[in-house]
Amino acid sequence: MTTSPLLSVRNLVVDFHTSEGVTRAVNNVSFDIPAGKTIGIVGESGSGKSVTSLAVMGLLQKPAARVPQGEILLNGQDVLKFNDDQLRRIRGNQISMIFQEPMTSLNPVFKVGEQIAEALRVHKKISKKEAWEKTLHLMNQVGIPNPSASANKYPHEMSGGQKQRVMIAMAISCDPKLLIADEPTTALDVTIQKQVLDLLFRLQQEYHMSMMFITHDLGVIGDIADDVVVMYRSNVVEKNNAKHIFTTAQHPYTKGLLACRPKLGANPKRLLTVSDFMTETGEEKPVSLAKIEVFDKETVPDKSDEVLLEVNNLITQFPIKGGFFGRTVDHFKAVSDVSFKIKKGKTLGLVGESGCGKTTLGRSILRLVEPASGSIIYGGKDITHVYAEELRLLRRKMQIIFQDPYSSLNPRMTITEILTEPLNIHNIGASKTERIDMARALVDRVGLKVAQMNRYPHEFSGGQRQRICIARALMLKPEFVVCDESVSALDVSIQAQVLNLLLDLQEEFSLTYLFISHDLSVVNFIADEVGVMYAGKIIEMDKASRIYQNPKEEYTRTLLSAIPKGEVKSSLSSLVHK
Amino acid sequence: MKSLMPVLVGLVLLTIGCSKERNFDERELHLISPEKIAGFDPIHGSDLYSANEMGKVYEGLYEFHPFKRPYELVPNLAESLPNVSADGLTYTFVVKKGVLFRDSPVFKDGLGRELSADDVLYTLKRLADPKLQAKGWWLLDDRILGLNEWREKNAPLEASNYDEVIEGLKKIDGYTLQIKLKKPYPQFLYALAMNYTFIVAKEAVEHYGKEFLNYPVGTGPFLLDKFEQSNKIVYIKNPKFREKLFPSEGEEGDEKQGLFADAGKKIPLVDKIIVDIQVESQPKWLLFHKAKADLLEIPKDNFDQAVVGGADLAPELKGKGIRLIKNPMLDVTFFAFNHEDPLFKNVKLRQAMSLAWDRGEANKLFYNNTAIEAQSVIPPGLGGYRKEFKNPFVKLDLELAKKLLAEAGYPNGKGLPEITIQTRNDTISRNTIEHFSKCMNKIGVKVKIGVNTWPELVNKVTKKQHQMYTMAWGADYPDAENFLGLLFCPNQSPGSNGSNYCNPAFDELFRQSTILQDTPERSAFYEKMNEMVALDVPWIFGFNRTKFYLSHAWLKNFKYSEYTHTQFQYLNVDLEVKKELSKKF
Amino acid sequence: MKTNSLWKDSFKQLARDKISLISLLIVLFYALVAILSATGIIAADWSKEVGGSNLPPSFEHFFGTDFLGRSVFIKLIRGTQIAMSVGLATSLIAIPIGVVLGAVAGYFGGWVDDLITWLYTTFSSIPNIMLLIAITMILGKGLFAVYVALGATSWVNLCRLIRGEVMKHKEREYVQAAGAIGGGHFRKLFIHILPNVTHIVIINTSLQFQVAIKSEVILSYLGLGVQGEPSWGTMIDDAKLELAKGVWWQLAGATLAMFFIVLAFNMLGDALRDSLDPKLKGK
Amino acid sequence: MTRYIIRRLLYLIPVLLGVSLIIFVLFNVVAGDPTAVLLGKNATPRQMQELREQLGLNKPLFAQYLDVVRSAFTFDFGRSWSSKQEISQMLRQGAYPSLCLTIPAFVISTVLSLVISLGVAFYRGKGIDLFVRFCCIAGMSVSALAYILFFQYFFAFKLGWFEISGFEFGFPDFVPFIALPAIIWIVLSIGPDVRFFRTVILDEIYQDYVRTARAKGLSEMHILLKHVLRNAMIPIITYVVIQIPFLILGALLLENFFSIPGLGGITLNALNSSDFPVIKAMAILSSVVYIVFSLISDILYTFADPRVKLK
Repeated sequence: MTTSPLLSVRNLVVDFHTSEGVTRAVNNVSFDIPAGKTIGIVGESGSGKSVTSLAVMGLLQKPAARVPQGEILLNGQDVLKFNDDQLRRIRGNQISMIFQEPMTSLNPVFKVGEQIAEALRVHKKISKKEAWEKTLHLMNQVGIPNPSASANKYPHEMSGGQKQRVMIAMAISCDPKLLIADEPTTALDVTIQKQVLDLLFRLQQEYHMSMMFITHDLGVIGDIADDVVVMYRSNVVEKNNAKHIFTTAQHPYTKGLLACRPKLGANPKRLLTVSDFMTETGEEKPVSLAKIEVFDKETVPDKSDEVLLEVNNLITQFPIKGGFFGRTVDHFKAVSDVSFKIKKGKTLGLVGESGCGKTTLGRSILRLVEPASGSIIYGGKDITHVYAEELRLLRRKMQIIFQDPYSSLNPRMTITEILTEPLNIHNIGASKTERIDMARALVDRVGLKVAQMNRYPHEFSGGQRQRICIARALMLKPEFVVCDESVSALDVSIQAQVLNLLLDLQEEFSLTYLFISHDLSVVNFIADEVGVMYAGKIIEMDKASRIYQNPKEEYTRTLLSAIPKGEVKSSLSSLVHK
Repeated sequence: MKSLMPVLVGLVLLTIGCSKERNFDERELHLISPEKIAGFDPIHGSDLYSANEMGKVYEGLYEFHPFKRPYELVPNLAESLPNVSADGLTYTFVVKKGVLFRDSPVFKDGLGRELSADDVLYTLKRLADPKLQAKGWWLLDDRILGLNEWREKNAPLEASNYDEVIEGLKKIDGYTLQIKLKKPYPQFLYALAMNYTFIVAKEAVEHYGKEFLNYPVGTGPFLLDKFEQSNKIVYIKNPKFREKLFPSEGEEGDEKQGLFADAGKKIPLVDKIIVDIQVESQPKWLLFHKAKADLLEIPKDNFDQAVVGGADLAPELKGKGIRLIKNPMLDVTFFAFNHEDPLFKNVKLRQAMSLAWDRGEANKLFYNNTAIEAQSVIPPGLGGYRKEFKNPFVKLDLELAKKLLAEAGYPNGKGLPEITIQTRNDTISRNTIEHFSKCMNKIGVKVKIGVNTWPELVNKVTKKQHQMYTMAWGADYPDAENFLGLLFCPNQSPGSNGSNYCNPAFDELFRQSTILQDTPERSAFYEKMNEMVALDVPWIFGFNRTKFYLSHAWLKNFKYSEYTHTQFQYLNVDLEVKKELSKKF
Repeated sequence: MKTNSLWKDSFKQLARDKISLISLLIVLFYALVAILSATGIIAADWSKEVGGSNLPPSFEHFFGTDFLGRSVFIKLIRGTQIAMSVGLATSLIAIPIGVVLGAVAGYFGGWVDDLITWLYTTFSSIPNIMLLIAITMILGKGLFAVYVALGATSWVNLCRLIRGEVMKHKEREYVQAAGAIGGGHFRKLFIHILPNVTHIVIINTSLQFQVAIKSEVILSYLGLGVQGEPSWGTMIDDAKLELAKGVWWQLAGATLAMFFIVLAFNMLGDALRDSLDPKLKGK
Repeated sequence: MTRYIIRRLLYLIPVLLGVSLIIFVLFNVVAGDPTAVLLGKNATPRQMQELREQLGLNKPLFAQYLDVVRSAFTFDFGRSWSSKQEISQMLRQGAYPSLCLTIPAFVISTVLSLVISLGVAFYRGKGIDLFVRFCCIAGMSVSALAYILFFQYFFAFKLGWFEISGFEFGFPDFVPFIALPAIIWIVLSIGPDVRFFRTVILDEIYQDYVRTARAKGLSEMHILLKHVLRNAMIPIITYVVIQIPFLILGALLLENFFSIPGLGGITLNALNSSDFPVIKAMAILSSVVYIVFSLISDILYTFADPRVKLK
């Protein structure tokens, strides 16, 4: 290369000093971002990718974060040596940034237009009026409909996708040379994710910016990145041209990342995970070919034709309060006339974007929310109106695994307490030791260390916590489990492990799943049958492969097209080729 | 935010620069009232301080001579002392001619009309009006012929009928009236010098209704100018005040004190009186020190600053021309037993407790050694008090106390329950009981304190819900009857005999004495009763206290009186001296 | 490997902070003094005359003597017992009421919530000081009345906080999970939610404790407080009169004694909030 | 909005009923017979009986409760027992001096605290922050009584900077009288205020939008004064507005010590003289004001926080 890169990170080290000691968040990281190029930084949470980007912006929290070594050269000048004033002048002007959470990243008490104009006024020294006009222009550019009206809205009056567009407009307002996007789509619905990605890509081209795109999901950047930097445990393990990464990944971790994402088409019986490619110590290990053999669920014969669960015309509604004394004036139908059946041992997948009623449906079936009308027939028995003891007994048969592994475990209870609680409630097991033994067996089964059972949830990682949740749900030996977005909050690499675990358990305990997710590719991988939910109704339901190959509804097609195509460029065989 | 800074600075400057200039042209009298004043309705003012304020705007038929001691009644609105029939039952009064009520819109043309005998009759009936529940009703209760019946009769009515003529209250002519009593009542004239019987105008009462208490319309030497209930009261001189002259005689030694310098002058002598209502003692003391008050009743807490060795004025104050005025009060403090409590039927226990109390120490701690140990109920200065009389149980004798306690059946306090003494919730009351408790501990008597607001204490006493309580009694009028009555059986709670003491022999003597006029014979009766009851220790007698005032040099003609309410018209301010001395403050 | 509950974590963090450690030691010291005094091991003879009336501080009597010749120092110790007992009793009254009402209101919502909200709105709309004075006055003065009055006024704030927090927690998935495994209302509320809002009780109590101590002083000053026993408030009340005589040591002693414990509780309260409140984690 | 306001005002009814109930229980049921107090030391039993009748204390309890409720809704509190004055008149007169003292003191202390806490937040974690925080807490740990006794003695008496006590109606006559008590008020309230404001501001400083603002290249001061303050104002408004009802009640101890004839003094006096009608009136008045101001604070909330809509 003849021209010097726009940004050059050299041997960067970032340490965090806390009362507990020093943790190294970024270890000796180096990479370049050439002008006009997009570089993707990929890694799981805690790998140091976000810290790197904050270091570039000079936004590290001092004095906790310290940089003992390295330089960050922006056009040859070391950003790390800048004083506050110099930093301020480059921020928003030469480098700008988009964050993961559009919900909290905008100031809730100012109109979005003002917030965009503010950046302009700070750096461009233009009049209020000019700034406003530019703002409207920018909003138009990022695809916000009716900019002049939208500019006067407050953040809470906009949807998540629009907010992220506002963030983008703000970021590009001063024609920055470098745009840092830190997981800009993770918090958004799949359909919106796609649009935002397209927008970023388009703007990057139009404005000839460089872009640093941070994500945990290699698939996301497949389309837009020129180069990819893979980070693992504070280190850069691989950097290369995007094409090379997808076709001829070198590092086992990268391979694992590529392999772990379920494909829309055929998948192996179990997803490959990072641990298939790499030992605990980071050594590469060979992958058996059997593991990548494509497996077609539909070839497996049904074990029985028995229908375990039948839902008929279910309606669940929430009151809308209004009027003078806050009476209920109307109802919002979260679940509106839904019917389906699940056969024993099978998995029904439910997809739909947030707010479509899929979660309420799941909870209604478990009677955690009271349905308004319709019937739920479980094992041939109408359970729509059972109460007290009967309902309690029902809980032994039907369980749920929630989305957020952080909030679904009581932080003040040890794992042992959490797992033995269901046994206590239902008086299972003769003694305390017997109950602990039962818990121990299950802990072992879900892949956790028995020795850790006296710990508290906050001492575990997200994936581990989700395993605990699964273990809790299985303590009562249920027949039917609702998995409510159970893998959505996890990094892709962890997601694969948990999905595999769920499948293993299904086989072992003959479980029936209702699997709720917004991610069609995940549902496709795990479910036998898929229902697409939209505005409280199931609009389409069929075998998974048929939905994928031959969607009938427009909405289903949108969902399908929103799935990142990154993985298309690679194939499993290429990964194990060596 | 920035615009607030100037405001802030301005406020501070204003504060510092805003201390007012003193007025040296007008004769202004600056006084302090240590209590809030409820208002100016004479029939409701039951405390000294309300009386003080009412006495500035209202007048009674009689007043106590400002300088003569022992206290002597002299005519005020009355022409002279009344004509009393031989049986002591019929009194004939003549009111002065030409006395005018102050100008007020309640009168025709707004001009104050002349005082008449009707006003006196109206005033007395008003005191008896069942609708008003006057605090002074006890003065006339069961005294005047027909008045109680009138009260009964009017109680169920919507409004009391003042037009009805009562047998005991009769008008003779425009200025003459006759009052008939049911039985002899030697203290009757005192009643006519008290604030309850200050003469009010019917027109004003009717015009102002319930607001009457804020609009006094009287004949007094001053006019109420401004009344802020919990802040200050301002009076100005009554320009139409009748011809009343400064007296020229008094007690021996008054002359020397220069009290008669204004003799013969028309009173009032000052143009304006400003009374600051000041409850806390620290500000009171500070106000006097900044010469913003001319006269100060020394707050107990500041006593040591003002008085050296319990007798003499601190040199620092002397240098500023400040004078110390001290005088024994007509009062007695006591720890009363509830005689209905079987425990205190035991006279030896009472005596033992009385002997165990270290009065000397209490006097030092609480009265700066200025109080006199009370031997019995009657304080010095009243007929019935005998200086030579010493109560054998008013002294500190722990040995005897222990002996008596053992004889009472409680050797070393064994078997005696803890005794609770009810008192007020101020600091001194609390400290007093703490000290008392310490003393009682020495003979093994356990004493606990019960703290009350004044109303609660009164309530407990009237309802007999106490074992012991402590209080002080001040003379309503200078007659020992007012003190002896405190132990008279029929006066039991809710009457004034809060200790519920009953002694038939004493009661018999009391009954006989009450119909006697102020004669040596009556004094002998009083003496006998006083000394007889002392040995029975119905209370643990406390002290006859001394009152201390500080006065600035420019305040003239102040002489201590138990009955200060008519005192203020005689005061004067020497502006020259004030101007001169003010530099020192 | 050692395991750490959130509590342990928080207390470890607390123990590392020197200021809060000192505060904690001060509180413990006062508590020790109070216990020793209450059991009669020290300061039992506070009413004994140890010297003349109103002696200034000396080596013999650290804070001098009062008007009855009693040692001010020993009275201060006795006063510590009163102050700490007031704080403790107030908490013992306020915590159960506040926690139970707040939790029930927040958890069940509906008319139960309306009723409890009404109750505490009513209480909070009457100024505390008035309620305090009125209750002590009517119950008859004394330590018991002070306990009741302070308890009756300080549950309100706790109740409001607990209610809000319980409302938040009841929507959390771990509570839903407890329902899904068959747990009833009682289990959800008392076994799952309450332990997760306990930090509010602790923080609030540590701050309320010093408010109680301060209130006791004001009440005693108004003549409504403790009787027949030396408390800091009555000592300040005494001092009001003695100050003019130059007797400053009762005021100084009581103010100092109060200063340190209130300071310690304030510091501790702040530190507890920093370490226990999950919202402030990661600052 | 109007609906919301009306509904909230209607909430006054149950709260007033509750306040009446508390007052009724405290004063009509638990407290003793007031007649002995009203008639003075020489009262006759007959007179007490008559008075009890006149005051309606012989009525059944429920009827007495209704009397309390009636006065709560009509604001007709009758006359004070001790001063015999019309209570509504007393309240009107007492409100002026109380407000003269509390409003300036309140405004100054709030503004001052806000400025200090912004400064402290700017230098968070640094020496000055620790120092100011310590001063606040230390200041809060001294008894209010100690401040009053000392300030009055030192500044008013020794140095003579201020009037010792008393009050004059009318501006600027009252200024020298309220200056010192106002300063004591400020000293007393600055500690807790700064502590609260600082916490609120720091809570905001760690929010994501502040990071966004920094990423935009705004200066730290600009972020603090515009973005952070505006958000912090939301809890601050509630905190500040909800104190206002208590301003109207005046400052009990201060008014008492400085002889300011305000409502605080009236209340204390009433409590000391068992003047139940006045205490009842004050309790009712305060709860009405409290509800009204909590409503006002909710309405202000909507201006400060666009996310809140009142229904």
